[in-house]
Amino acid sequence: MVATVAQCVLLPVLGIVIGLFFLGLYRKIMARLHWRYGPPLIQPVIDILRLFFQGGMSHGAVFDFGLVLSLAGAMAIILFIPFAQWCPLQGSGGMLVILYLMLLMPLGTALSGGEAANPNASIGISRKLILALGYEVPLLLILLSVMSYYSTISIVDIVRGQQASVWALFSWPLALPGIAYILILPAVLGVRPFDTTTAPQEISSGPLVEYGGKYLAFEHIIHALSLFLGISLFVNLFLGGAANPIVFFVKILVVFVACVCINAVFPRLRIEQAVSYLWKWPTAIAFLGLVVVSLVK
Amino acid sequence: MRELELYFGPQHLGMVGNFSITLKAEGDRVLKATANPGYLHRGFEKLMEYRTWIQNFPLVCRINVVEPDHVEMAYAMAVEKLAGIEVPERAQYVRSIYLELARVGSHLFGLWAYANMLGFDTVAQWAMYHRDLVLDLFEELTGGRVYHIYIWPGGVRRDFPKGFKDKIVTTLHSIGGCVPDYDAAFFNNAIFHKRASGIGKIDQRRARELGATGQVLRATGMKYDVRKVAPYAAYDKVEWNVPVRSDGDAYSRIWVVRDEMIESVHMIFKLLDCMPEGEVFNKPPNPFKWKIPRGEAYARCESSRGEFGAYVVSNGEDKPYRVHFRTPSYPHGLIILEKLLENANIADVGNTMISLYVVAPEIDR
Amino acid sequence: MQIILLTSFGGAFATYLLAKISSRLRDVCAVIVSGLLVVFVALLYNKTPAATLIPSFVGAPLTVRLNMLSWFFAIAIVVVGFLSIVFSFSYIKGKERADFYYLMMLLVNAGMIGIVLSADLLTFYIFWEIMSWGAFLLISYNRGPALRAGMKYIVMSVIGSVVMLAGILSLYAVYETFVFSELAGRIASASPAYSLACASMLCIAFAIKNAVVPLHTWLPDAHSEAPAPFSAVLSGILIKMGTYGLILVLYLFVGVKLFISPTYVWRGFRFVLLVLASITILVPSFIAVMQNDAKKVLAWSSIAQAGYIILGITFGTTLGFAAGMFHFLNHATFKALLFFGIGAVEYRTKTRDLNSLGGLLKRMPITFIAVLVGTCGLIGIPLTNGFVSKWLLYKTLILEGSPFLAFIALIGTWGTILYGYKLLHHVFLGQLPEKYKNVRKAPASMQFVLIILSLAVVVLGILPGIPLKLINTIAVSMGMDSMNINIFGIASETGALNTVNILSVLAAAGIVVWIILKASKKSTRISQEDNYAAGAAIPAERYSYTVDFYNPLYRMIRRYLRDIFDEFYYWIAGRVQAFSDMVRRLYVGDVGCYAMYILLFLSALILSQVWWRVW
Amino acid sequence: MNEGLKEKLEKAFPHAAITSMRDTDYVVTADKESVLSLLAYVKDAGFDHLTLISCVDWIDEGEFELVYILSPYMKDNEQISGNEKINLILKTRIARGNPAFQTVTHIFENAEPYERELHELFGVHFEGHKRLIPLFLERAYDIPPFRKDFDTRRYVKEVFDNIPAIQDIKA
Amino acid sequence: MDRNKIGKWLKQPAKMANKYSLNAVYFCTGCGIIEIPPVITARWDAERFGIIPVATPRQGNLFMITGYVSLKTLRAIIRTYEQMPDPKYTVGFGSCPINGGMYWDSYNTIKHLDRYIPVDGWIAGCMPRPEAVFIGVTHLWTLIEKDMANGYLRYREHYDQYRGNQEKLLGKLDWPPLYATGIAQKEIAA
Repeated sequence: MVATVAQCVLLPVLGIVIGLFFLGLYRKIMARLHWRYGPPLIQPVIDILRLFFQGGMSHGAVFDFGLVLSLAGAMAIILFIPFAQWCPLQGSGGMLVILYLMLLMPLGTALSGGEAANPNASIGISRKLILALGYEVPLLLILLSVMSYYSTISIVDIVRGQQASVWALFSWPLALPGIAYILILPAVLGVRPFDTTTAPQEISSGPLVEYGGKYLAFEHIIHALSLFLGISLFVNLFLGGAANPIVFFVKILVVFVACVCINAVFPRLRIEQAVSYLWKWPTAIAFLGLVVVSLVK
Repeated sequence: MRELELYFGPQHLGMVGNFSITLKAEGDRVLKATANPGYLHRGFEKLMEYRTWIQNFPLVCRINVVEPDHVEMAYAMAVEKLAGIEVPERAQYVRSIYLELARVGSHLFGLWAYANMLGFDTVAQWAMYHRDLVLDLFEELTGGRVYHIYIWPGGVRRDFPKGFKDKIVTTLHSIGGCVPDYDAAFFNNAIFHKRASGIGKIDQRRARELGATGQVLRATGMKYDVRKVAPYAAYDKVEWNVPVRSDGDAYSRIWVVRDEMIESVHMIFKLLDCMPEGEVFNKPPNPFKWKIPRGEAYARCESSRGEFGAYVVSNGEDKPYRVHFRTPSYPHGLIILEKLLENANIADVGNTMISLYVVAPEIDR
Repeated sequence: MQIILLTSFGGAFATYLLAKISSRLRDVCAVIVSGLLVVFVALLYNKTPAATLIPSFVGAPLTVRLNMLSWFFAIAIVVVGFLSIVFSFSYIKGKERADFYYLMMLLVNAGMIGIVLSADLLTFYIFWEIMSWGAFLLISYNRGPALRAGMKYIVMSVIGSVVMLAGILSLYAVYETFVFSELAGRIASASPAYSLACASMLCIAFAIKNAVVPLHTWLPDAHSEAPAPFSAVLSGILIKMGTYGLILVLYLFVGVKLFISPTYVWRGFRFVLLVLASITILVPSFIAVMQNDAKKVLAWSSIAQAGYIILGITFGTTLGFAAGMFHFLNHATFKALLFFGIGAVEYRTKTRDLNSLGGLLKRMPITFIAVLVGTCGLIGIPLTNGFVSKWLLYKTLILEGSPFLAFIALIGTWGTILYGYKLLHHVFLGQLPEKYKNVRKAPASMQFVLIILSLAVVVLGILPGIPLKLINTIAVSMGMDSMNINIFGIASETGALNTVNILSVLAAAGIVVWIILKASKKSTRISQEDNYAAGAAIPAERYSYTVDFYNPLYRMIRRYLRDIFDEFYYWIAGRVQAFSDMVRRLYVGDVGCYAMYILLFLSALILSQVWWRVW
Repeated sequence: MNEGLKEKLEKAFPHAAITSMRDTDYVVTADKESVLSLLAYVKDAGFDHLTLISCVDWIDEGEFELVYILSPYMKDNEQISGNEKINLILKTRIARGNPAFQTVTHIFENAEPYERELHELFGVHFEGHKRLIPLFLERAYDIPPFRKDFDTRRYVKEVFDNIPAIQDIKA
Repeated sequence: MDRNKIGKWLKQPAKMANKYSLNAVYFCTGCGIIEIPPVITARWDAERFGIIPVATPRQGNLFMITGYVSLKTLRAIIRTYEQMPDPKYTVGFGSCPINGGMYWDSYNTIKHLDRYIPVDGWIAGCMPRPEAVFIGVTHLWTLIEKDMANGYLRYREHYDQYRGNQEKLLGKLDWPPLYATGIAQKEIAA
């Protein structure tokens, strides 16, 4: 019991720390690819600290509530996704709860951005929801094939199943969904070329347009957490999770760095182009994967 | 039905320069776009009437921040025409080299802007770095990084310093060495092609009607370049090509820019090879007492955005009576942009604008 | 039980009579009647009385009975009925023909209670017709376009009734009884082909009422044109009478064992139903995304949600049945809530055009919260009841090896998210138009209804064990396996659900974040007009992104989402009209003629059934 | 063709005075009635690029001089005919008091912003122009600022120097 | 990070965070903007010091007025400045905002920027080189350290004067006053 509570407290903190580290690393790696030195690794922390000291402007109660909902949702999901062997809430609904809790992040931001009544934010939210629909199609196929293959809706069981044999990415019928997941991973994380949601040069950073001060700091933390969550979900589902935290950290780090390198060599897609890409090859591969899995089972 | 009115600029990350476009939109489709210039209006042409002929040089170069050199050139040519000053032959070569360097720098800046607009930071940063190398050359030659005030009526202020030729060659070689990288990362990038092709498409007939010049016109297939059709400086002394493409969309325009940059570099090498020795400056009389006979002149040159002209009227005083600049961004930014943005997507507004190479201070003056 | 029926029918007419005296008396009477019904039904919990209403009606007795299944439906009917009557107070005040409106509301209510109470097919059919025609009168209450919607509804409804009547009479001709329990016993021995034919006939009627694609076309118009309180009843309860009928047919007549048996015939039948249900989920969800009328969005959403219910019920496992039943209850709560909420907005602003509304959050906060809760339930956000039922559904679909159905259901949920947010954004968020600056809060009676239903959505979401226990009893009584239920969800080896964990985690995280938000430097409160507009003052009235909200998506999917069935039916209607025109040259066209055609058609059908006996 | 154009112009517009300043600049001075037909004529004759519309304020003579500068585009995509280097400067004078002139937007579409600019900076009204709304300026000026009688230095003194510096009350 | 800064971080986290996270609002007010891209890109890399451009005024705390300010731009500048959350710092970049620079006799550019919005620091030059920007930033750091970069407080304190000057030049502004001013209150009372 004490251990569970301790995990419940520690894991979100750990998630935020790792997420912020990722943000810093992201800026550093990008800087190196740009031929420059780059900011210090703790720059995101400094930024967030500064934003907390900056107050900010609120548009109303829902403006606050949406952000709280979003961040609370993000923090809650961490407890459902195994971090190595730690998964305090494994018996509370499994993957399906994760899928639905993941809705809280965009929905909270959308409520908050909607209250701000800025068309730039509304356009960003509309793009975010469309993009989410775009990647949900292959993503759901992928998740369903994994769940059908292991005949469980519990993510812990999936990890256990992989640790008993091989990583799902390298096992025969699940290799197809694994490849599809790799193809859509940048879209799930919302990094370039799929960062149409916040495209600062087009719609002034979209949903973030009215956020300043602590609200923007919250948004940064949510962004950090969503990076962490998206990657740990992938690692758990396809790279076999991990038996101890350090291995797990190394795995998510490797996946993240690969994503950043993709990020650096692409310009931003338009939203229709992004969705039509997502509905073409990744969906086809994921669909094939699901067909194969249901035939094999 | 509720209307949506969006402001693209002036305070907008996608806006290069202080310029604003008001968009009337329905959904993410632009119904009507209205260019809203004037954020940079200083009344140059009025101010010039209060200053002597030479005093105006520091002023005119501020008309186009990205490549002030072509403004200087146009004004100097007009003054030379009015006053009947001859320019030494070496000065013509120096001017050509200098203007081509400015063109390379300006195109690299444009590349930065375009890549940045598409969120392509990596290429944007490379381009800005390379532009800085070009600016270093200017700094050594003229002492100024951005505003050079190098071309004067009667030639250029000073000759190339010692070893400058080699420096130009090494710098340009080091930039040219990265062209394959640029091609692989940017110009041949599939996503860039997706984003840029078909955007802001204009056909040649329409481009002519609306007074387009520069790469907007050349991207529709016409080899119209003032350097070629009405040669000035030393442009008729060497062989060079006018790069064109035929589609007339943003993708073609950026490719024309790329080809032009490479062509400029080759031209600089050729000019450096056959540069004659001699004087570079026919000194005009005391600038503070210099009176130019009554008359008027129109001179034009090809800036990196298109045709740049200066119309100068003198009434025999030591100050110009009236100066009016014809800037390429003027028709591009005020008419063509508005026409191209009709029925465009909101995501493509900045894309279209930057592919037209609009520089706001040129419009406002 | 007779008291319930007496109260409901008698109350309806009593209200109508009292209305002639005073309108206040009418309101009070209506509330008392519907309130009494709630009490009566609640009192009958876990009792199984049976009675005969009329010993012999055209040769057969009209009987009623109550069991857990009917009680489950009945309590939903009376509660939503009661709330809709309360909501009607302010909504209908000052409109013409209000007396008639109340009469019909109560009559439809009574009809539905009769349906779930009836113990034989004849009674069922009689109450079914009362409900159908009452609904027709209410749908066309507003006249104008409503009349057209009502016509569309009644034409399809009559076709359904006729098909059902044919099925009933066929059954009677073969087995010589109308009573469910007797029929269920006898039909088990029938040939699969015959029972399949009867089941399909009845199912067509129920599918029309339940608006299963391709028989859904009456619903979008009818829902959007009906008065808001009735829309809530229509969507939440009335169309679910089809579901009730479906359960009767599939689980009582056919028998659950037979239904999910590996028999070739029934497997095919089940497969067809599952495919129809998944189409019903998928296509209307995305058609709803494209609507610009608030009630049309909800109407299409009703079709899609009915698809979830049918998917669960026809899937046939215990979890699937539980998911379907629970989702029925949930849909009755949150869809009624949404219709009431939008009705309140319509009542205050006199419009339901999404493109012209906006920013009402500041003016109607309670309504906003209600609609927010309703939308969350609709989407299935954890801690609302919609989540639990969908969770059950997905779980059984995945574990029983139907991932494609699960995929379609999940994608339908994404459609739900898109239109749910669109609804919230266009009505309550965004910029407040000038002409709604002075909109007042919803009236107290409306707010009461909204609060009750919002609470129901949340409470059922946090304590799903309450209805699930009930459903478990029903399932067991129908011969299905029992589920392992506790008050906070489901415990099982293959994936448990525990809402209290989710609640506590979310609440704790929320509180921590809220404290951080409030403890850090205080923020300045600014108005909507102080908005970033690239350095300019915002253009009043023109700084709102509402029109074509999902334009990029529309462009991609629009051409696939035409309502081809609607067009097809209109085409048929056109042909029929042309044919009647042709016929009219022979007959002098008057109403009697058409009545005669219908009679002829009916008798032909019945005769053919009676003649062949075994199909 | 150069000489041919001159002769043709002289034949078609006997009132227009045609001088060639240098070998590339032709100056045609016409009265204001024949400007529109002249523009249409030279457009057909190949000068289809309206480079610039300018205005000179000859305050001593009480006249505005409108200047249309035209040059030809290339006839086809590849070949340079030699004509392209010619600038045709077409000038006409209008009265300074209550200045008005016909718009040329129906002949050259790109004349629109130029005329807007001249309307704003010189106060020349162009009849038939569809969008004579402000282009650059934020403040309304009594005298359009580009006229010779508008003294910008005096204006600066009057307006900007009259804005007080912020006084620190506490100090 | 420097070791002896740790003490400062612990003592005055707000000040230090403000110093090392200057997010500049991207606004090309004049020709000075031409030197901003080099500053923030590979050659000079201002991100080393935490300086990055941000999209909207809400997100930033550093406002660089890059170059001369025409009347039309002044309106946008005031609007943008007022939308930034406190604390915010303004830096006048180039000679022109200081006293008009070479446009001292232009009828359309303002001459003294600090009469319309408060300015915390100036970077002189036409135009200042990228190195000068860094010197300006380090100077701003010193000012923040010594609590002298208090333009946003001055703006609040003398808001009626600022607003008066703005309205004197631009006529009526399209947005309501940011703070309740003495003048505004008097007007309401009258």
